[in-house]
Amino acid sequence: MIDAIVVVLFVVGLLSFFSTTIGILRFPDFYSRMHAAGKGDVFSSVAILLGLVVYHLRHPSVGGTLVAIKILMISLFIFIASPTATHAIIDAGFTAGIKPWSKDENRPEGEGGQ
Amino acid sequence: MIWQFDFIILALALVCAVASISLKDLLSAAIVFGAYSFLMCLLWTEMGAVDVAFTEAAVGAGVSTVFFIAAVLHTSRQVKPRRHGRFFYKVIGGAAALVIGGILLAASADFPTWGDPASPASTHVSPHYILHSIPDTAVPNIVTSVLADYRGFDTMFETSVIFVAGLAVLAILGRFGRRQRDEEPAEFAAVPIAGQSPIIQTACRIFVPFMQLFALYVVAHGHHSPGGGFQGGVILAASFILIAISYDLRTMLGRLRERLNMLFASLGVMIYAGTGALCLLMGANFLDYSVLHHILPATSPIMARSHGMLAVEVGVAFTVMAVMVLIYVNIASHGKSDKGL
Amino acid sequence: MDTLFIASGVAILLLMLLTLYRAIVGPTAIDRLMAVNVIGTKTTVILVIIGTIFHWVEMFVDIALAYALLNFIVTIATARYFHQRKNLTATGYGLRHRKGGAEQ
Amino acid sequence: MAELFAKYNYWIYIALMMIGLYAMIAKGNLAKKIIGMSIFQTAIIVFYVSIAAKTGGATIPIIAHGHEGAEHAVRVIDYVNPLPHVLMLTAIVVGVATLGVALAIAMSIHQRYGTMEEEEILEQIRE
Amino acid sequence: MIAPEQYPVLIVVIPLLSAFLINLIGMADKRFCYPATLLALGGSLAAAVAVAGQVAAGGVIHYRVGGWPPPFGIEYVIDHLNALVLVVIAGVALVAAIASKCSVEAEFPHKRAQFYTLFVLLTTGLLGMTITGDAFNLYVLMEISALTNYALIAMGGNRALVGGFNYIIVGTIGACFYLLGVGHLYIMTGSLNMADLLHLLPALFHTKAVLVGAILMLLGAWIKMAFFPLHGWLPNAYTYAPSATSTLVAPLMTKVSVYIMIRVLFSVFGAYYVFTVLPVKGLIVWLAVAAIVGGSLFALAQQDFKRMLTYLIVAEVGYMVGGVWLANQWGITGAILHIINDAVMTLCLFLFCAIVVHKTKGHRLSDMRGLFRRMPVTMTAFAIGALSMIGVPPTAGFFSKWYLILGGIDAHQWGFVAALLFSSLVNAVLFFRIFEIAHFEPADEVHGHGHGAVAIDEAPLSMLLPLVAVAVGLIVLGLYSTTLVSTFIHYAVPAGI
Repeated sequence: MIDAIVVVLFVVGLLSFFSTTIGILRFPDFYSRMHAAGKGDVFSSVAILLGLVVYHLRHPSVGGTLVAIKILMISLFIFIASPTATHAIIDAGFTAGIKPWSKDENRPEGEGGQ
Repeated sequence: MIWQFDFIILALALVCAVASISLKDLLSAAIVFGAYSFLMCLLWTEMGAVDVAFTEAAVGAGVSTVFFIAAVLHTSRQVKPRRHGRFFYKVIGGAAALVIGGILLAASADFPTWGDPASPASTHVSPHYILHSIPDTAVPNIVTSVLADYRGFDTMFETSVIFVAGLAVLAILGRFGRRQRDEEPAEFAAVPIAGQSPIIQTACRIFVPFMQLFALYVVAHGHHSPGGGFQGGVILAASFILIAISYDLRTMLGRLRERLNMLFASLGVMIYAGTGALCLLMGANFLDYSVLHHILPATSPIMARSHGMLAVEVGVAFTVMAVMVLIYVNIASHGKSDKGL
Repeated sequence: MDTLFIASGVAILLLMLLTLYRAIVGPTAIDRLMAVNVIGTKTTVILVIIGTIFHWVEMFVDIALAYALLNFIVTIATARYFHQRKNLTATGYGLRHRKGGAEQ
Repeated sequence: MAELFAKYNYWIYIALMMIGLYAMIAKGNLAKKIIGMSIFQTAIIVFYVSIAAKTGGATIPIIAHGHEGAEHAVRVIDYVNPLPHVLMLTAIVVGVATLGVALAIAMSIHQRYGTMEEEEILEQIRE
Repeated sequence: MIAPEQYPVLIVVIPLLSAFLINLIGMADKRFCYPATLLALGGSLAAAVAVAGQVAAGGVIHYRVGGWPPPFGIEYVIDHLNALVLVVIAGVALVAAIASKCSVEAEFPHKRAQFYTLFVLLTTGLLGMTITGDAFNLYVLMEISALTNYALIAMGGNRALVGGFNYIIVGTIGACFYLLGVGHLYIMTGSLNMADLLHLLPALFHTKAVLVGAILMLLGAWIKMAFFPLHGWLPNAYTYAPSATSTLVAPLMTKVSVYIMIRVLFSVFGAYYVFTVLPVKGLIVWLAVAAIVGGSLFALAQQDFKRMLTYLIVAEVGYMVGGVWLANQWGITGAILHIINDAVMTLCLFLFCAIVVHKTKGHRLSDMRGLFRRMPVTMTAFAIGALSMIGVPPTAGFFSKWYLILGGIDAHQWGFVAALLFSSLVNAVLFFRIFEIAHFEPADEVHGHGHGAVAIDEAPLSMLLPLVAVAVGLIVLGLYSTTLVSTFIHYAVPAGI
């Protein structure tokens, strides 16, 4: 039962990381790629880490709980740090003057700058 | 070791190395080099070198890439494309790389296979450390006991290397003499604060206390888990660097004055060498901590070694923290220590 | 279970390879930064997975924790770079840059 | 399967080392030289850490007292070789120290000559 | 208070601890840095002399750092060879430190604390490299001395920065090659201790890995010592370094690297492997010939005095490397004796150079016009150094050259003998040209100080005294060189060749 939960969380995490990667590779401009990276990255990481938390709690013990708490802290930090980083990157891109892509505009990638 | 990971990570690292060498944009090269450092950390973890991986994690993610970005900020970002001129060097470089690579490849045929437990390296000296670490020093982390005790002398000089680096950066970039004439506050007042957005500052406010607490834990717990003076020191330095880049260099320098920093740098190595000299004064060989049980209350010679190592690790942490901050301040502000990256 | 961990580790590493494409090809430095940030987060995850495979994750979470704490410093530093130098691509070679640096 | 990769680590370290060495000599940009230097140094670390690895379920070099319950006698084969790790900790630290000093000198050169390209610096010196 | 058996470690620990103290003192008051430096180096010299006495009386000393037995801990081994080199390093560093006062105050008054700290740490690194019996410990100390060296050179600013940067790149390649070589030995034997390696390696002499290890370690040492085809970094780095730096670095850095080569060859691989198994003896002697001839010719082409000296260093490195690879008693004796003599001779010349820079603000040959009139004592001392470089009998330089020539004849390496004679000739031409400029050409009024060319305008005492002492030392070294050979060097030459 516990193993099943772990497997499900891992599969969810891997799938969302897969879609993140597809998004990072295939989306047309920086902002939409950032959209994929920002959400999918945090979600997939936290899903996998939660899977590991569950795995380490399968036999209740002091050591296992401590590890589980530490992994939870890691996911918490990722939960804070990664969106902050996303914000910082988008902010940087905006400051640097990347213009959002729009459909009718047909310019090549990355030439949104000055 | 996990060979499945090993295979992929090394291939990834190779790609990253080639990319960071060939990219024309230095900022991008620095960023890709950061990814290279992540992969190296994974590689070492996978091979069981947790302490090395920890150091690489702290150094690669915390300081070295930041140094690079700061340096790119103050210099030019573009590698100038050249049509002629370096042909000679390319030939020399290519030839040197091929020759050295060739002889190394020839030598690698004689190596024992990767991970062979019966290889000379794993059977000659290292079993002694594995078997005697607990009886000799009461420290479970063998890397710590070898680092700070069996080969503690190396580590003392390694700390000195760090100290030298800090001093060297200060001597090369630092602007001396001018600050006595211009009063510090006046110079500072002229520069407007250019902080990051409030979101980043808030995140930083959450993170910094955790990082500093965690760094202290890493230093103190180095006997029982991966970690120790270097790792803790670098994380501590990274916390100050985080303050500097999410607020301002001045905010950081307000928390950690430059003179205090320099004092810490000297003090750290002096704690290390002083511990050694104390052993010397008490009649034992240099860095033979076991003699310290005469002055430490209620300890056996074995525990005295353990405590001696802790003292030494604290010294290392002081120096590493101070010097990393020092290098960052000087590189980020081009030696002016007013505002930087 | 170890098979699952090794397999998912390999899967993450292979997906990292794809992400690395964005890190290497770009086109802009910020795209690379985004990709490297994703790689860094995944490094944290793989560290914990490796620890689990070694059956001794206590010793590996510290490294992962350090990564989780330190990973975004580079990102913020680069963002800061773009606040100070508002050029997206690496143009403006040499003296022009230097002058800009002196004025700041 | 694992036998197939018996020397794989050593080959890759040689490749990394060649990349680093080539960059240090052939590249004209000082920052590129510094990146090459770092790659060169990490290649050596890969070499040493590969020496330390042991197959057959060896774990990290921390004595497991009380770990997973059993207090058993320490067996050498259970732990990877700690000595190269110690040496490479030193090498990493030396690497970051050299990086700092090299960057500082490169920045001073840029401040003095306004460029990071070796050719242009040499041209200015010749004038 | 401290037992005599602890002296070996004091040689390194005294300057190391003092370096940090000097830095702290410098934060309080920069004026105390200079005396503190002298005290530290003096203490180190005293310990080195005491240890050399112990070695001369009682043979090889082993010192266990941390109290751990050798293959597990780090061991200091002081035999007849490094006892002597230690005294020379500590002595040269002390003299260079004494003479540095005026140059440092003139060139970087605000960075005095940093300068002296780095200076003492550089000396520590060199001493540690020399004294250690552990292959990896040597690498760490190599990095200390290298990093301090980069910084001290780059403090010269402008062109020194470029030279310093090149030096960083090349020096890192050298150190990394050495480290790789140690790695190859480690993977084959599992040990890092030199004595242990010497014991373990013979069984592995047929393997390619040991051969590659030897090549890499040699390459590392050669890059560090600027052996001829790898010398490109040295002239620029040393020429534009601040004069206080070059007085310390130029005499010691290359010589310590030569010492390391000898140490690696004889204490790690053993003379049998190096001279009998490796088929490169003749080749390296010819490389040395190329170094001597090339260095001398380049020196001949220079118009800048300091740059000329740097090329002479390249030629002198050829002497020593060639002497070692002559593979006989005379050659190796000559090479070791030349390490000492050359360190002192180079110190003499660079001290003179520092005085010239201090007095005339330049180091071109044309800056030396009329110096014999202005500074008779300085010029006399310089003349002794120059004669020693040429190899004129009562001075030290003659004796080591004599041994080297004997070795060359004994080994039938006529090319090496010819190169030695050629280089002496070139040195004679070079230095007599300088004497001519300094004696006959009138002082150049443009350089400020020389109103009335006849007025005696000697260098400050803190620079003059060391120079005179070194010049006297050269003659004393020459007179006592047979004693030196019979007390120390005789034991340092490996038996059975």
